[in-house]
Amino acid sequence: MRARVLVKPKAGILDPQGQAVERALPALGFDGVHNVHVGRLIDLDVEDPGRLPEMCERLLTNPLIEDYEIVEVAGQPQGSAA
Amino acid sequence: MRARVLVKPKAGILDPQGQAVERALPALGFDGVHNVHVGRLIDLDVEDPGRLPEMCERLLTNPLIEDYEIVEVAGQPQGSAA
Amino acid sequence: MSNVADPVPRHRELGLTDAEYELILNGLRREPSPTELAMLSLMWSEHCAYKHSKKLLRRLPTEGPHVLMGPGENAGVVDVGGGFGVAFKVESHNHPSAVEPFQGAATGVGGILRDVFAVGARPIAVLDSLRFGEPAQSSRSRYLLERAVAGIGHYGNSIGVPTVGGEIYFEPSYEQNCLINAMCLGLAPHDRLIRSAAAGPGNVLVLLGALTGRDGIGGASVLASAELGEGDAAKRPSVQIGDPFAEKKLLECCLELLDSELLVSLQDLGAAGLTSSASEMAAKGGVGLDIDVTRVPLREAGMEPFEIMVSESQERMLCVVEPGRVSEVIAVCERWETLATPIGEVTETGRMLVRAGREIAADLPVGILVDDCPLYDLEPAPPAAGLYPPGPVRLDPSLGGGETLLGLLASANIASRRPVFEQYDPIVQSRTVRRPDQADAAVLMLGDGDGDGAVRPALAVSIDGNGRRVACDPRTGAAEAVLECAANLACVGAEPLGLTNCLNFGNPEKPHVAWQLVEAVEGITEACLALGVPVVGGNVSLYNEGPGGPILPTPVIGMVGRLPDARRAAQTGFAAAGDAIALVGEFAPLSAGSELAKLRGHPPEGALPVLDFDAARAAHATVRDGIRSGALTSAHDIAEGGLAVAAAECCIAGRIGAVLRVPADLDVFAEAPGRAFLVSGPEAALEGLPIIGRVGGPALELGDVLKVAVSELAEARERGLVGFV
Amino acid sequence: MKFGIVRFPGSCDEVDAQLACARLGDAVILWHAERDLRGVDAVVVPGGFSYGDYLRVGAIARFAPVMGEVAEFARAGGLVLGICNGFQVLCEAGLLPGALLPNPSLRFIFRQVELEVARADTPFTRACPPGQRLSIPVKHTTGRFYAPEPELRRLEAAGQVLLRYAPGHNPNGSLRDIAGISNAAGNVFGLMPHPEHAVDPLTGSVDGLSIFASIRDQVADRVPA
Ligand SMILES: Nc1ncnc2c1ncn2[C@@H]1O[C@H](COP(=O)(O)OP(=O)(O)O)[C@@H](O)[C@H]1O
Ligand SMILES: [Mg+2]
Repeated sequence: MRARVLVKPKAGILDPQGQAVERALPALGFDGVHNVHVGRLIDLDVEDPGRLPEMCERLLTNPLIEDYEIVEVAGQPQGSAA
Repeated sequence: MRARVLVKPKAGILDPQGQAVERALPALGFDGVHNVHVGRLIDLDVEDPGRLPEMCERLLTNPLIEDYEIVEVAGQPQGSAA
Repeated sequence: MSNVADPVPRHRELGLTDAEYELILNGLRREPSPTELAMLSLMWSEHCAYKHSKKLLRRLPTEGPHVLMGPGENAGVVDVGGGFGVAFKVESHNHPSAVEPFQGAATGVGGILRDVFAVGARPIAVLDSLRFGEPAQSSRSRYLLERAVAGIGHYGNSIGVPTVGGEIYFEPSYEQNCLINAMCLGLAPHDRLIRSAAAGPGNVLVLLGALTGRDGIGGASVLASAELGEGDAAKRPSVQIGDPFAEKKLLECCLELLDSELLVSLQDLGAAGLTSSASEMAAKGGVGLDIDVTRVPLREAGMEPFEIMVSESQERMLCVVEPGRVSEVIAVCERWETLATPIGEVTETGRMLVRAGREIAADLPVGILVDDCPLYDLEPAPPAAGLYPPGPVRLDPSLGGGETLLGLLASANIASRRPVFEQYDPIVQSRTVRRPDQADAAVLMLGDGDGDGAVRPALAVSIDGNGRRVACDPRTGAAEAVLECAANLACVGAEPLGLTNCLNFGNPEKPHVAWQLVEAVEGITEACLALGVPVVGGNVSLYNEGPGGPILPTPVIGMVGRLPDARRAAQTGFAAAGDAIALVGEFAPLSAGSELAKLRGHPPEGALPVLDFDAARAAHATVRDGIRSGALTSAHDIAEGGLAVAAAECCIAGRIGAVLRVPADLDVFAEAPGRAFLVSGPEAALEGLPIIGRVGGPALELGDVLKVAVSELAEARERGLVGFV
Repeated sequence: MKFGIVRFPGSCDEVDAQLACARLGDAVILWHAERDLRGVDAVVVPGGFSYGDYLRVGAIARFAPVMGEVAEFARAGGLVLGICNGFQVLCEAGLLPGALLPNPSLRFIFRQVELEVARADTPFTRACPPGQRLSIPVKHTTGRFYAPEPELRRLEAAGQVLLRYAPGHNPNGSLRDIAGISNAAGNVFGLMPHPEHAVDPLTGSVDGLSIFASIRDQVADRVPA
C-alpha cells in the first residue's frame, strides 16, 4: 500500500515556521493569508499498513510536539499540479 | 478557505530525508517499507484561493526541485489518528 | 494516585511542603488564590529559590579587581579593558533535554543567550558541556547526544553566535539523566551595561518578544485541572519550542533599545516566566509592580491568569520604560518585527499586583515571593563506601603501551569531538582565532577584528568538569576543574579574569549527595582563592538522579581570561621538527579516577594527587609567560589519559612525531589535571625548563613504553565517536 | 569603491562581510525593507539564516523590498555577490541558475575546504592567484548545488562555473563539485563557501580576500577614478 503520513505541529505548540511565514507574507505582496502552519509529509510503500501508527509514534513523528494523520494514497497523488 | 499545500521533492532528485527514514526503519523492526519520500505540508487560510497556484509557484515551492498539490481542507483534517 | 476520598492537598501537588505552606498562610494571614499559589509554588521551588544551595553558595569568593557585576545579575561581568566588559554565565537545561533533547538543548542555548543580552552585552560565543550514558551500549544515549548536538547547533548557528568550544563525557550514571549545560559570553561597552532592578514608580513595564502560550506550564497544570475541569491538564502542551529567528530579532532589538538609552532596566523571561522576572525586578528595585494579564499578547485563546503568569514561552524579555519613551520603544521594536506591549507599571507599594482587567488575581508582597522561602541546611555525610558501581573491562590490562594508548584515544571520553563540533559554526562574528581542536582554550579577538599588524587583545575561554574525579574526591576533583580551566587559558597565553559554574548534582536531601555538594563547593572556593579568580555567576541543577541513584557529582566550570595579543596565542600541535619539548609543572599523577582506570573496569574511587596550588599557579605562569614572550610555539595541559594522551594529541594536531623520555617512576597514563603541561619551542627559547624530548619523525616514542605512528594515533582518535552522533 | 551589504531579518554574516569589504573600500549596510541601494558599486547578499531559513532557504528573503532593487541593479550590469544564504536567495530570485538542496548528511557542516578556481578571468575571480587553491570555510545545512543535467552541461560549456571544491573537499555532494557559479552575463556570482571568513591570517586564511579584491578591481576598471 502507498501511504501518506501528514505531520503537523500539535495544537497549542509554538510553530515558528508558520508564524514567520504568516508574518512575512503581507510585506511580500501576499495579503489575506492567515493561520499558517508548516508541517511535514511522508510518502511510503508499506507491506503491513497495520504497523503504520506504531511507525509514526516511534520514528516518523515526535509525539510530544506533533500530531499526525495517515492517508491512503491510491497509486498516484490524488490531485496534481505543476 | 482553508487550504493545504503538499510539497514533495521532484522525482529523481536525491531525497536524503526519505533515505534516512528508509534506513532507520529496519533497525527498529519495521520491515517491508520502501520508496520513502519526505516533503512539506503547509496549511493556511486564504481569502482568495485563486491566488494559491501563484503563491505555490512563487513562494511555497521551488518548481525546479519540488512538485506540489493543493488540497482543500474542509474545516478539519479528513482522516485522523493519534 | 489520589482519589476523592484522599485528595492530595494542592500545595503538595505543586511541590510545597506542609511546613512551607504553613509559612505562606502565616505570611499572608489568608489562603492564597489559585494564581498566588501558582506563583508562590514556582518562586519557592528549588530552581528559583535555591533553597538547598543558597547558603552554600555564599562561600564562593565573588570579588576581584575586574568584577563589574557579580552573581545576582542575569550574567556576571568582568572588565576586559578598552571600555568593554565581558558578560558570561553557564546554565543547565538537563531535565527538559532528557524529555525532548533537540528542543531542550536548543532552548537551553536560547535561555543563556537571553541572560547575556539582558545585561546589555552582545553574545559573542557559546560553549556546551554535555554528559550522556555510554554511547556504545545505549541507543538512548546516542539518540540524546545526536539530538542535543543538533539542537545546540540549530539555535547557535541560526542566531549567528559562534559555538567555540565545549566538552562531552559519557558515564553510565548519566544514562537516564543527561546533562546539557550551555555557556554564553557577551561583550558590552561599559555604558551599555544594565541591571534588572525595576525603578521609578509610574514607569511602564513593557513585555518584548514572542506571544505567550501554554509552554512549560507542566507542574502548575494541576491548577488547570482544578480550575478548568478534570482532563484538560493532560492536553496541555509543555514542551517549549525554540525560535532562534525570533530571538535574533529580539536580541538586535534589545541592543538597539539600550544603545538609544530607552530602557530603565531589562530582564529576560526564563523559568517561571513573568512571575519570576517581574518579582525579581521588583525585589531588586524595592518597588512594586502592577500587571494586567489581559494586556499580555497570547498565542492561544482562553488562558487563565495563572497560566499567563507562569508560562515559559521562549524569546521574551521584560523592560521598564519611562512613560514618555514608550512610543519610541515600540517604534524600534516594530523595525525589528518584535512585539512590544505595555502590560503594567512600577508602583511604590512593594506589592506584586496581578489583575485580569478589573479582577484581582494576585496581590502579594514582593518579599514573600522572593525572600521568604526557607533556606535549608544540608545534612552532609561522607559515604562509607563508593556510590558508583564499577563498569565493564573495556581495555585489557595486559595490553602493551602502544595498544593501551590507541585504546584510550579511541575511547568515547577522549576521542576527537570533530563529529560534534563540525555541526557548530565557530567563526561567525569574525573573532575566532582558535577554534575547536586548535588550542586548549578558544580565543576570541576583542575589538572589531580590523587591526591587522597591530597588537590584538583577545579573550580566552574554556569549560571543564570531570565527574569521575569529583566522585573520587569531591573537594579535590572540583578544585581540579578550576585548575584545568586556568591551565587551558594558560595554554593560549591568557590569565583568568573570572569564572562561572554550574553545579549538577543529585538529590541534596540525601546526605551523601549533600556531602558531595558541600565538598565540591569547598574545592572550588579553595581553588578560586588560590588563583585569585572570582566567581561572577553560575547555576545549580539538583535532583539529577536515575533509577540507580545520583549522577556523578558534576560541577562544570567555565572560565574567561584575557591575553594581550592574539597573534601570540599558542596551539596544541607541535609546530616544527627539531623543537624541544619540556614538561612544565610538578607532576605526580595517580591512576585513581583516570580514564584508563575506567576502561579497566575500576569504579571512580581512590585518592587523587594532593593539590599544591602554589606549584600549579607557578606552572601556569611559566606557560603563560612563555607564550606571551613568543618563546613557546605549542602548549597543552596534561589531563585525561595522562602524559601519553597529551603527547599524542600534540603530535596529532601538529601532524608530526616526537621522541620523549619518560621521567623515572612516571605512569604515562595516570592523571593529575590542571597542574602540568607539555610545551614546545626552539631549544634556546626553552632555557631553564625541564626538557624531556624533541619534535620530529613519523611516530610518537615514549621512552621504552611505546612507539606508535602518528597516523595510527590520529586514526584511533578520529574513529572514537564516529557512528555515535 | 562602495560595497553594499544587504541585511535581512535573520542575516548573521552581514557584519563579517562588511568588515571584509571595508578592507578594500567603503562598506554600508542595506536594510531589507528599503528600496534604496545607496549608490553602491557592488552588492553583497550575505550569509546567515534570513527569515530563520523557514519554509525553504532563501524563499522568503527574495521577496524583501530591497531585492527588487538588487534585481534591477543586476539587470543593469551591476556586480552582485551572494554568499551561502545569499547564494540561496539569488537562486530563489532567479538571478542565478540552479538550486541548493540539503546536505546528504542532513547536518549543518562547518569545515575549512579547498577550492579550485575554474576561471580566473571573471569580475569575481580576476584577483585570484592563477593555479592556486583557495582555503575557505563552509558552514551550511543546505549547500548541495543542483541543476538538471542539461542545464549543468550548459553551465559548464558557458563557463559559468567559477569555483569547484578541490578533489576530496566536496562537503555536501554538490553536483560536479560546483562551489560557485555565475549568471550568464557574468555579473552575478554565488558561492557556498564564506570568503568573508578568510580575510585575516589570524582567523585562519586570507584566501577569501581575492574575491573581494576582484570586485574592487573590476569596479575600478569600469569607473575611471
Ligand atoms: N561539546 C563540544 N562543543 C564544541 N566543541 C567541543 C565540544 N566538546 C569538545 N569540543 C572541543 O574539542 C576539542 C577537544 O575537546 P576535549 O578533548 O574535551 O578538550 P580538553 O581535553 O582540552 O578538555 C576542544 O577544542 C573543545 O573545545
Ligand atoms: Mg584541556
